[in-house]
Amino acid sequence: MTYARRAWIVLWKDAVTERRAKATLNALLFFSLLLLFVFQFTLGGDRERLVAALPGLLWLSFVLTGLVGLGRAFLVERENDCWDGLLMTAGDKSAIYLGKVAGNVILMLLVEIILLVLFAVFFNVDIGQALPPLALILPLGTVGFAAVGTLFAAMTAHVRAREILFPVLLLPVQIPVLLGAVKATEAALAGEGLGGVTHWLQLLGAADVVYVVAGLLTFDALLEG
Amino acid sequence: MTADHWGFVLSAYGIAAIVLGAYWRHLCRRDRELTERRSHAAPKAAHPRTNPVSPVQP
Amino acid sequence: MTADVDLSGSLDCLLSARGLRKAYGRHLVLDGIDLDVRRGEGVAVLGANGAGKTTLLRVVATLVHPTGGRVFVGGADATRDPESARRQLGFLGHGSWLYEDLTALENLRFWATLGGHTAEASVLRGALGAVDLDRWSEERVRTFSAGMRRRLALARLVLARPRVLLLDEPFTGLDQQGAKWLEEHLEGFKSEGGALVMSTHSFGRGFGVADRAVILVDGRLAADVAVAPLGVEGVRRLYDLAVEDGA
Amino acid sequence: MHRALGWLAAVGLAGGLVMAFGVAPREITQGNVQRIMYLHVPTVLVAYLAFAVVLVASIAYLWHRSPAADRLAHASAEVGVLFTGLTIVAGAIWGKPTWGTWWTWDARLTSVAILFVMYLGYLLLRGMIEDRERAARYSAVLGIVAALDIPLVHFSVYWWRTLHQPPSLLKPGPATMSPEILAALLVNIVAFALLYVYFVVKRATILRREEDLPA
Repeated sequence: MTYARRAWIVLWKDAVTERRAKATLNALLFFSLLLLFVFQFTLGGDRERLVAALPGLLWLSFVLTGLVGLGRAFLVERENDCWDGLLMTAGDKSAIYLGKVAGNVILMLLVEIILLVLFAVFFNVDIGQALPPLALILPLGTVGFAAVGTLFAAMTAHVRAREILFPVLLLPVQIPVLLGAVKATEAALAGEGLGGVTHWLQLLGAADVVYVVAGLLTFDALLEG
Repeated sequence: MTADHWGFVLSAYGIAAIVLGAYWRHLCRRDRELTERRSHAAPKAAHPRTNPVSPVQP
Repeated sequence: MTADVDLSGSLDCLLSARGLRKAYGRHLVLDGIDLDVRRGEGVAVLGANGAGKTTLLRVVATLVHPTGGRVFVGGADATRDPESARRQLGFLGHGSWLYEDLTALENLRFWATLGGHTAEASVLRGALGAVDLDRWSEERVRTFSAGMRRRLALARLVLARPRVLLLDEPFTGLDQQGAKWLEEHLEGFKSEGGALVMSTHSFGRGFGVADRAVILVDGRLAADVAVAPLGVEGVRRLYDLAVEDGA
Repeated sequence: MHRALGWLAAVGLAGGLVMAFGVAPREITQGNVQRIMYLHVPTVLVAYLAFAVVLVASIAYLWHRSPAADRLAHASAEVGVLFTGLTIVAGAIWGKPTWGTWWTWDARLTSVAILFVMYLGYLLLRGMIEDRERAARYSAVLGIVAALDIPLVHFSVYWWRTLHQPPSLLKPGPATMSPEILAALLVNIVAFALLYVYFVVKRATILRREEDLPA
């Protein structure tokens, strides 16, 4: 039982710190609005083209905000010099990893829902019927993204050029999740339902399991600083 | 008769040969550098030194 | 170089290091350290800055992998099984390990739960009372002074009830009242049978806690003496001698 | 020991060339450009072998923390990236006459390109960390995650390129594999594998000697 409590307390700590400092959430919301304008200006006002590219744009903005959010996963540990404290606590360190991943997934899902609403409003796309399938696709994609993202955030926390290294390491590994998520979202937004994309969903599911298990097994080695 | 494109075939093998050869030369040069540096260090270590520098054997 | 370990004679020996070595790249920081600390004993680790005091504490605390040699905490081999060692160890480093945006009580609750200890409010408030921070239990640590942070960090340690306490220059930066208070708590910890290792480079406040002093020069223990017979002045002279011929 | 391995690899490669240009027949459908396959297929197979070795060595390092495993992972990753690069170059040169463009998002080429970027990142990470013990530990974790990612990359890229059922993973070149073609292919695969072993052994020894260099 203590494993779940220990994972929960890490999540609780990050949630309380985030609610008070509001650093990451505000940064991500502002960043999402910015993305919206950038897409609008760069891809031109032609609504048809934007709507056609919507699945790609959505997941591109999820990835970009994810990169900003996940890059800060261990920032609170570094700033408060608590890294050694985490290492010194007795017991399985993977509980810490699980708590961090859960925290990141919730944070990213929050931003993704807001982004989805913004996109729907600004590009006036009716996503009503796509919501149920998206409710499955978004978490599937986000868990895969956060599982590796949290691991690589811990890995690059102490490295000099982590701003470059983190995206460079994370993006290539995330290509399968990105492909699966965009393809599934395409089907959902086109209203075809998830019948035709079950193999993509299986891939996302498999990726989530593989990444989370790999993270749980290797997180100890990263925590040793 | 489909064209043979020998040019492409030879350039593919040529580039492969150049790249592999360059990597091989790089490894050999690095090897030689290390043997030279070891031979420099060796005579110095022959006579006793003040603070013993024990080579690190992990 | 590692002598085979006979643990029979030193059952009351809570902490022992055997042939401890640590190298960063080619720079050898610790070059074969043997140290035993018995139950109820306080050992001060003296040495110039950069002599390896902090590294020694961090290796013993299982925060850093030793390049060679072994550390035993309460009989458990810390290098092979760090988890069992960590259950008995408390470490107070330069960093205070406190989350600024959490309150004092929340910090204790986080560390207690993560360490698998009981985290009821009453127990936590008790620990805060012991370091007389109970008036600030709901205050955020961001507003705390250095002395208050040191006391909160110690409250966190006391909660885990370690058998061995490792402190990296605990008295620096403490005001008069804070230092006296810390000295009393460490004496109490020793009288209850805890083993204590404290690094310091000054002989002032708090040196009284040390029953033994070891002097670290160039990664080796140049001296390991009892404090009482020599007195603080004796140890200081010995220290000045050791540091000179080492340089 | 190196010398013998080196000569063995050289003989193997010479044999491979003879087979590729002498013994193997001129392929009916594609013409002689098909001979690039005797270079393209072996390098991609050896690249996968290299990354499999990185996976095993990384797991071994995390288990025993033995520096030898770390050096093997480092050497094998470096040679693996080299071979992946060659595969991409050979694939592109083969693509130009066959499809008219240097680069096509062909499923096989794309997944090899993704591997190239991933393991280039692995070498970048090693370069960024000074402390050798920490670099070994972090690279081991990345070596494992990257290797676990390879099957996912394969499936996702194949489904992404071919709309429906995923074709067989490694369908090299010509439909009919006459015995001579198969023989030429096998000899080249063995030759490149020998070259890989020779390079890894040589590179790992250099890494060990760099570690033992006195201050």
